[in-house]
Amino acid sequence: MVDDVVRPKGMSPIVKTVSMWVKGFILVFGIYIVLYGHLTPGGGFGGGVIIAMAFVLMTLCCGKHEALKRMPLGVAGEMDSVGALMFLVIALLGLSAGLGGTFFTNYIAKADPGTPFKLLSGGTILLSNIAIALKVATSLFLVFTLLVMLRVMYKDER
Amino acid sequence: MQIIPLFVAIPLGAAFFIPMVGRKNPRLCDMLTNITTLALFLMALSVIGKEAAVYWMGGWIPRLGVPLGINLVLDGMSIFMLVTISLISLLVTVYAIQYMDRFTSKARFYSLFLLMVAGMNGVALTGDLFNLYVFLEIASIASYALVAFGCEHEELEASFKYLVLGSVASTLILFGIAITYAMTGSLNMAQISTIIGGDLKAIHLFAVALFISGFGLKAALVPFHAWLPDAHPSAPAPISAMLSGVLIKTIGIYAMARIILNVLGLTPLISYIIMVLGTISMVVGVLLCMGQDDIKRFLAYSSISQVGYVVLGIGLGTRLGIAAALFHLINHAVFKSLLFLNSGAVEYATGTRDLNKMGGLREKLPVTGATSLIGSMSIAGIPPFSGFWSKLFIILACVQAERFGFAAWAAGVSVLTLAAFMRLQRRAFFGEPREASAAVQKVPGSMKVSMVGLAILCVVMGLLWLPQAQQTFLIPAARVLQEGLDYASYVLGM
Amino acid sequence: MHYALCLMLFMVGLYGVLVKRNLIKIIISLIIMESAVNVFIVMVGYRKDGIAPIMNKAMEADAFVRSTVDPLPQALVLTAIVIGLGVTAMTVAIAMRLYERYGTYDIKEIRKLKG
Amino acid sequence: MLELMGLLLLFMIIAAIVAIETRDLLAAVISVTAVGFGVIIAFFYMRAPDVAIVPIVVEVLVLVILIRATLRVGLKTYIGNRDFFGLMVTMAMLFVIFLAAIRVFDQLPAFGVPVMTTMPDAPSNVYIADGLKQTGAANLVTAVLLDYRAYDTLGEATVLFASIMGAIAIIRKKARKKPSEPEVPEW
Repeated sequence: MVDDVVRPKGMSPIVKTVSMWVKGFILVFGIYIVLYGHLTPGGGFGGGVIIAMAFVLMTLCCGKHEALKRMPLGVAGEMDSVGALMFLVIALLGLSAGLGGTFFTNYIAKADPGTPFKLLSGGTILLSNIAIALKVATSLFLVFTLLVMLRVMYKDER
Repeated sequence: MQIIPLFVAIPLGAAFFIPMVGRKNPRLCDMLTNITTLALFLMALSVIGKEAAVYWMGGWIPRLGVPLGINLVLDGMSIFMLVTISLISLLVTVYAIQYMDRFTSKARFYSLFLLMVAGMNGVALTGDLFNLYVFLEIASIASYALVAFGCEHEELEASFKYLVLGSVASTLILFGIAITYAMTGSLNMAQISTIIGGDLKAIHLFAVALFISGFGLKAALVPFHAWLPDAHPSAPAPISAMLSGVLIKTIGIYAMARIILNVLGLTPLISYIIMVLGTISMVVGVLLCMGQDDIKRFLAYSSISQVGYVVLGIGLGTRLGIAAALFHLINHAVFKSLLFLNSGAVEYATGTRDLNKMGGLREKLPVTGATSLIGSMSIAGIPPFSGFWSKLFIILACVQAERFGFAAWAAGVSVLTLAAFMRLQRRAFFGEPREASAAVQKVPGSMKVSMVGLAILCVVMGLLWLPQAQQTFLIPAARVLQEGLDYASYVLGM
Repeated sequence: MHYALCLMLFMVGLYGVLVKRNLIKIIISLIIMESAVNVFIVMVGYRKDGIAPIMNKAMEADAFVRSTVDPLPQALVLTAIVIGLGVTAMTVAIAMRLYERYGTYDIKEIRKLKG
Repeated sequence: MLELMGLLLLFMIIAAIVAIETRDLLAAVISVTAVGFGVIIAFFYMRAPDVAIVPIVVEVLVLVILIRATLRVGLKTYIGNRDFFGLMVTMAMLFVIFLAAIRVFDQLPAFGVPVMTTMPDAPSNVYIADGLKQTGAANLVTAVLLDYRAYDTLGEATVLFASIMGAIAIIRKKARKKPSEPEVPEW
């Protein structure tokens, strides 16, 4: 009974169908939180964990095979690195002389002071939010998959 | 000074990049990591002797004395730590090229290794309390994983113990930072030191107590040392060398010295407590080390003892005491790394770490035997090796400050260390060959290169105390700590 | 008073780490300690009857400055929470691996089984 | 209204004691999640919605992971304490620290008065006054996190990266090989 936390084949069709619908809403909500993180509560971390939750929901209701087909662990690992690298590159770009000359300069906002309360008003904050969301979402998905399904994976092989 | 953020950005970038490209190709990982550590070493050498420089992240230069962003401070002390870290990490990565062929997932090993280096560089450079906590956690988490890298029973168990005590330490440090913030409203070390101005109230002393216990746990000073004799021997040999050689010094001693001496101010009471902690570590460490049969456990206990010397010297608070302590810090980093790499080579060749099974290894492993003899003589304080000079000057500093009791303890522990290490040499490398010495594998070339390099350094390092070298390297570092709260004057430019 | 309660929560966690022998209980105690510190940091920045540090168009700048809570501790806590999650993930990974090896979460039995 | 916060903290302390002392591991895990949700309510109460969003999801994740770790067939749920003498010493030590700390805590600024109001040089004063103008972000927590203190955030992302790397390294199937063998895949 206890090993049913992650069933290989997933739960009943009703649960699957409902969560397929809900998953889309969660994803959209997460992306909204990320993009408007500099204006409303949220941001890269809040949005990233919400996006990760959509994948977790899929894993729980559809089983690990389905989830790993959509998001293989290798790809998730690569995206983890890509998110971290992207944030570092955003920071390093600020180091180049034309864009301010210091690590982590908010070069977009300084080059073009936008009007407040707009999507693009935060300069690099928006880009950083997206990079962090990518990083956090894949990281949490990996943590969940590794720690929750580890035993299932090992057991399958035995 | 555009180079300052690169000390952190380069290892971070390499750490993010290596798992993407190197999973199938271990040789590529070797190359990338060695290039990275070599670049860091050259960068560290290029900043020796420079004036203190402050780098404000994101261009948030303080206006009207209010620091908005995070600053990196490259002063004598930071340069000293950067050189130590990058020197050891360069030689250790050379060693790891062939040693780590015995483990799988080399790409992850190197990635975690570089994260640890980045974390230590970040701790050494930062001028912000919370940022120090963040980078301390990067270094710690990478080291927890590296201790368990072999995934065997004792490694997992040691890593769990290390992780739990390490997290308790981090939480205590974070609590201390929170209290400091609650009292001053700032996280910038320089601003905090101007606001407090050395006038420590009871609440500040509580924060100091939290910092001492937190960083004491990270540095494995004696009442808090329980994790070290398990964690350091369990790690793969290059990681043992890094942990004992630089990690406990950077995230333990350096961070503690920086916060207590430069930010909160050293009072006679705190100074006395730190010196007592150092002396207890010194004595207990060497006594526990005598009875060990496992060569790596032996070295781990001796690390506790040697770190005690450094803490004693820093606790004195005089220019000579601090300079001698820093001299001992870099010497200990060199010879303890060398001895751990030797023990790794012995384990590689014979397959055991038990001293009772070894004996007569000198003829079978000439390079390992000779370098290990040099390392042992250096740590035991035999002239003319570097360990002798640094211990001598710590004792002299105690005498100069009229702390004769502490000087006597330091001298006594030095004799005990000599006895312990001569016994180690006799059991492992001299004497009759025993069962493990029969079937000995060859030690690969890259491991030999790095051991010989460290052995040469053991001899040469004594030259650092010559007036010229002392003036450019050790004295600027010691001056930063000794001048204490003047730290704020050059960071904030006031 | 509030700070003292927060400290007490911290002490409960510390007690658990020092006294318990079960790996899961130790992990739980660590989580409690971290939560206590996080709450403490946010408490430092709280203003009585304050508002969240998020501006909107309708708000006047002066009124906002007078009534908002301190944004800096909140940013710190956000960082601290993610760090705590990372540490927890590592701890659980090691604990599960140990369980797989020994079939128990008891530290004492793990030590006995080492042999 | 400050009493509400006190009650919430009291609830969290009780839940924490239950979590640590209960004999059933599953109950312990659920109690610790109760502490976690107490923390979230405290964050909302203290006007920190940004901070509250993250732990909601993180708590759920921790709950699932810990339940996964505790729900095993035939798991002995009750494991006692360390020996009695050690327990007494620890209790006494913690009690002394607690008493010392309580007296010292009087010197902290009162709850409800942020430190930035008494310290004119605190950076927070600049953040709330000029944050929107200087960074273009209306959410000042994001402004601090990703502009003023973006370097911390890089560190934070790195911590997460390191812990994932570490977790993968720890639970990989095969850790040692012969030097001559080729690299083996992890999963």
